[in-house]
Amino acid sequence: MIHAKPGSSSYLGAGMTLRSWLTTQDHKRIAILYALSITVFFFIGGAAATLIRIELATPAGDLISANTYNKLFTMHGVIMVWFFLIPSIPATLGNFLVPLMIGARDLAFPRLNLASWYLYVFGALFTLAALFLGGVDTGWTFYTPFSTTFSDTHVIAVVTGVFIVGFSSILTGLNFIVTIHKLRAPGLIWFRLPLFIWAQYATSVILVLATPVLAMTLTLLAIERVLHVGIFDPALGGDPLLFQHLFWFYSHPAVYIMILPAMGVVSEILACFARNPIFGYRSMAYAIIAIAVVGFLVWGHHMFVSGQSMYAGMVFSILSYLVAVPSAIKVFNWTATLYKGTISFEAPMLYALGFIGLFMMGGMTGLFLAALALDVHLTDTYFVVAHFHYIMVGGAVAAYLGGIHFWWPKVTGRLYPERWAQFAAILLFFGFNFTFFPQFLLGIAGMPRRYHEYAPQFHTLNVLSSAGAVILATGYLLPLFYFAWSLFHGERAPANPWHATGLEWSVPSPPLVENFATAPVVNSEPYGYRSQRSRRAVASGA
Amino acid sequence: MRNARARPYVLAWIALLVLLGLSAGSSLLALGTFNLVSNFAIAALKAALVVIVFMHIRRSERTVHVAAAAGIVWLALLIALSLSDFLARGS
Amino acid sequence: MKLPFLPEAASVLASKVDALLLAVTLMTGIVAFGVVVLLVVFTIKYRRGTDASREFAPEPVRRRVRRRMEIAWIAIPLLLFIAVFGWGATLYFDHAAPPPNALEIFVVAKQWMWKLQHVTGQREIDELHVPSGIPVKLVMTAQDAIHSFFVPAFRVKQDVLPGRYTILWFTATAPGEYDLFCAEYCGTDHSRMLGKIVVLEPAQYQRWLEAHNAEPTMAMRGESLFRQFGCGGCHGAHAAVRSPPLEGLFGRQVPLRGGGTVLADDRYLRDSILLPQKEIAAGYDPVMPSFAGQISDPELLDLIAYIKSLAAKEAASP
Amino acid sequence: MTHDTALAAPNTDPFSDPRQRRDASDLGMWLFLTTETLFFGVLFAGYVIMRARFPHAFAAAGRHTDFALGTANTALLLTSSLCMALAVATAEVNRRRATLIWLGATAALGIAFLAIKGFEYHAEYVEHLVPALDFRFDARDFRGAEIFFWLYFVMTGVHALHLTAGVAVVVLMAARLARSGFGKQTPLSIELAGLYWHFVDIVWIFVYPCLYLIARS
Repeated sequence: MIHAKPGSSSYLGAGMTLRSWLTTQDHKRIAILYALSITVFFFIGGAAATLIRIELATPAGDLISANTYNKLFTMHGVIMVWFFLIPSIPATLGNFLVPLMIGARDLAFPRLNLASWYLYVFGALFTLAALFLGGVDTGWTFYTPFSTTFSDTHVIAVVTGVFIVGFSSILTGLNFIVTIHKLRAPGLIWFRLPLFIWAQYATSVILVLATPVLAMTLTLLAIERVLHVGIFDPALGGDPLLFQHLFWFYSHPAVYIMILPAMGVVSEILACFARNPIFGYRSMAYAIIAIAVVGFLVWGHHMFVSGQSMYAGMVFSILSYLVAVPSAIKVFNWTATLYKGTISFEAPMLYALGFIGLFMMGGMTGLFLAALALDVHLTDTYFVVAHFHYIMVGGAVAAYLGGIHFWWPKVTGRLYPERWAQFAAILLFFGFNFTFFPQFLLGIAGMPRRYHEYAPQFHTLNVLSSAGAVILATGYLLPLFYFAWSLFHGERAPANPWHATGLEWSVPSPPLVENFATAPVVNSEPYGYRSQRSRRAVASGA
Repeated sequence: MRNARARPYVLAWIALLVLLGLSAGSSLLALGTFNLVSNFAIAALKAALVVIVFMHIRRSERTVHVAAAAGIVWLALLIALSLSDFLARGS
Repeated sequence: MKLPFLPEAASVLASKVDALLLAVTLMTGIVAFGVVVLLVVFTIKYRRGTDASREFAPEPVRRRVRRRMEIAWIAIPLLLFIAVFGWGATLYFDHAAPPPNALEIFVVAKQWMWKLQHVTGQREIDELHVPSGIPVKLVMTAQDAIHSFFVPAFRVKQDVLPGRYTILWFTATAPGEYDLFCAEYCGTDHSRMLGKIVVLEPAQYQRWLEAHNAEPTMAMRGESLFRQFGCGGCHGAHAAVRSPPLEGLFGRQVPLRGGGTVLADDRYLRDSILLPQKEIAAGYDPVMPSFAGQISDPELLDLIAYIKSLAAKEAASP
Repeated sequence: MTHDTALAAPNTDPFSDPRQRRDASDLGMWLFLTTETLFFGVLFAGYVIMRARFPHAFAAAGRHTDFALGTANTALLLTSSLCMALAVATAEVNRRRATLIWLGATAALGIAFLAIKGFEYHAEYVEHLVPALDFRFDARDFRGAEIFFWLYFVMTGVHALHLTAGVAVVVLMAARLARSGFGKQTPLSIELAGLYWHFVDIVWIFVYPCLYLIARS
């Protein structure tokens, strides 16, 4: 496998037995365990998406039955949301980098960190069991009374799986908050922290405050489904909108759990490959915290036409516009960071630039949906599907891949093949737009979501979208190959291949088991790309 | 075993039992909506006593105070907005 | 001028929504275009290897410029957003309450079909004939899961919930046939729960009503249900039990036992039949049994139509 | 200690001094209690909204809960909090016998609470007040009462589960303390167990008025 130099105590060199991996408390190894697990789930969810797109290539439901289609989009939703997107950056890059970036030896509670991974696997087992036993057809939103009364599929199994994996997120969030508070290196005051750490901190706050609400709501759903008594089923006196309030109280902050870490990664990559400090670092940090806090006040914009009262709709609409302001600030600040920079276009930078464009598109279409009168026409159509895919796939997944490329040399001690990576990034960018831009037009034309068959007037746009999906699917396979190749034949990576700032680049690649041989001290501002020291490093190492 | 250090705990305990008696007793009187307010005010007072005396939150860092407050504020937020929607619906 | 791909604007509301949609598209489009242009310009002009000057202004100058720029791109988006919110909210608010003289049609959504009842008795499945130029108010309920009545051409959508009435109204402008979709996932054949809204000229609509006039009106059908379920035993003219009179009830404010009053609308009549003890009329004992589970939703709508038809009559007995 | 062992076993303990570890554990436990606050919070949110939906039925159903046992149970749990606080205080000064006594008292009171709860559940079962098990209530408030008792059993059930976990932790700690005396981390772990125990008591402090007191008159 990886030829770690004998005698060196890199975290990969310290034993390669299965037991050493499955009982490790090293945050770096746990990050890799998570990376492998979520990659498996990414391709399961991706397979479901590909099948959906192939089915939708024709208006008639001729490839698969309606039930299978409903189970496919539910499984695509459940797996992508809870088993890929939410853990993606926090559990992999976050786990690996938070201690390294703040100069700590490990997270505050290493055993808890390993327990979080086992909770993830245990929850995954339930979801996979439900998948193989016949799937679930309620949509990832589990709306009642359909999920409690009318669906005859494995709702309990999936709900249990999501309940368990929820605790994996809660414990990871708790671990990060305590680590960032208590284990920062001397001199590393809050406003010298990299924005990636700010993003992980804000994400952890959301994880800790939102996920418990989901856990209990799904428990009540399961109890109601089994006992046929409860507070959600209108036939029994319950209120289905109460379920929607409790579900979206978690699920809207959950979309910020998915996008905030991506914002952190983009800030790191952009500063490095533009050789410029982040423009307005403090307002970027405040924007991250503002998104996390205000993100809890806007969930009602998912319920404008669901029978929610008009006045609540008004309140949620204005608050949704307020939460858009920090996102706008970030996009403008990222753009300004490029001003007078020295920009190079390695793969991570391509993903970061792609992120800015696609996240902006996603964010701006959110402004359409937040306007009450427009939401009446656009909600529950493909406009919404395109909106959140632009943010989740165009934004979060692109940043995740960008981050994987950016820190790959640090994690594995190997360099990935640059040309292949740049090609994959560009292919994914076009494949993505080709797939999801037509869906905005389908949404405006009025094609509802979750349709196995659709009216003939939507045919051409769906064919375009399906064609794009094929490109996107192949695009995602490429990194698998060249990353695997680089593990064995990749050039050996120096400690700081990109001449980036940040404590994680001051340790060897791959890092030592205990991260830092001598405890680091930080006394400089973050993103010191214009300081003499980093200019000399670039000049000499170029 | 009784010594000076146990005194605050015992005093708090007595206060808690008194408050319990107060809330139980007051709920038997027909006070209408005041009943609702007094019950929750007393419950909040009892909770505060437990947090301050038994859990000695003052010894903890400021971050802990923020964490504890965040739980309560977020819960109040959830209940307030969901309830206001329910009431405004006029169903 | 409206966005491409939008279905034709076939209701009074549609053209207003399209105008807002166009405005927001332009606003966001211009800003997005601006940012993309900046991205392209910066990445080309300052790419590695070019000799463009990279000198920053001195820090105090730079900080002042940065502060002004940041205040600008916080304030401007905020103002634009509040403007868009205002426009969207007022449009939504003005359209919220249906005009009092709207033509009422009752919709019952059932797993995977739409049942529609006209007050004059006509019943339709997955097809709704409406006159153009006259506001039409749909009173909707579901018998099982949550559905959503969505007519893209009218730019209207409203979830249809079991156990409750939700309202949707529109004024069709152009005669023609328009798609009706179910927009809230409701099970296996969610994508087959389709329908057609057939908009006719008012004269044609009258001819259609007469051509399909074989069935009794909803009120007549409600009256037979009124007898069938023995409502007359308590609420009839010479009833043995003292119970609230139904004549002149609909549309009135009903004083409730324990204080407060409630408007006797569709919701109140439905809840009084299914959950009689929820709101008891002042001065009466809570003796009425619940009919939940015995009366189906379409029958309930007929019964309520009958009670509404009594609204005009004087209250015969106290 | 020879030179190579220092190299061989790299120090991966994240904390450099015990004070830092104590503060971190304290913050970690309080954060966990915040997640529990929101976990129970959903039940309180459901209670508030269902009470607004069925005010009359909730008042009628509320009169069927056992007022005396509820009040007694609250007193029991408050006293157990006192015992726990004393156990934490004595553990800080490493007084083993006293800590064992107070931990034992805490666990005993916890078990007594659960016993009374079990007894109440049985009485309600006999009185046909358990939803989904031939629930009987006068037709007038049937729906609302069934939802009240559903909330009653879910809230007290989830609370009882948490209390059982608390009792188990206290018993384990007492056993370990009895067997091997005070370790370096024992006072800290007893303090954390105390925080958890007091939280479970606080949840009951709010569950009690909801289910036993409101509109009792």
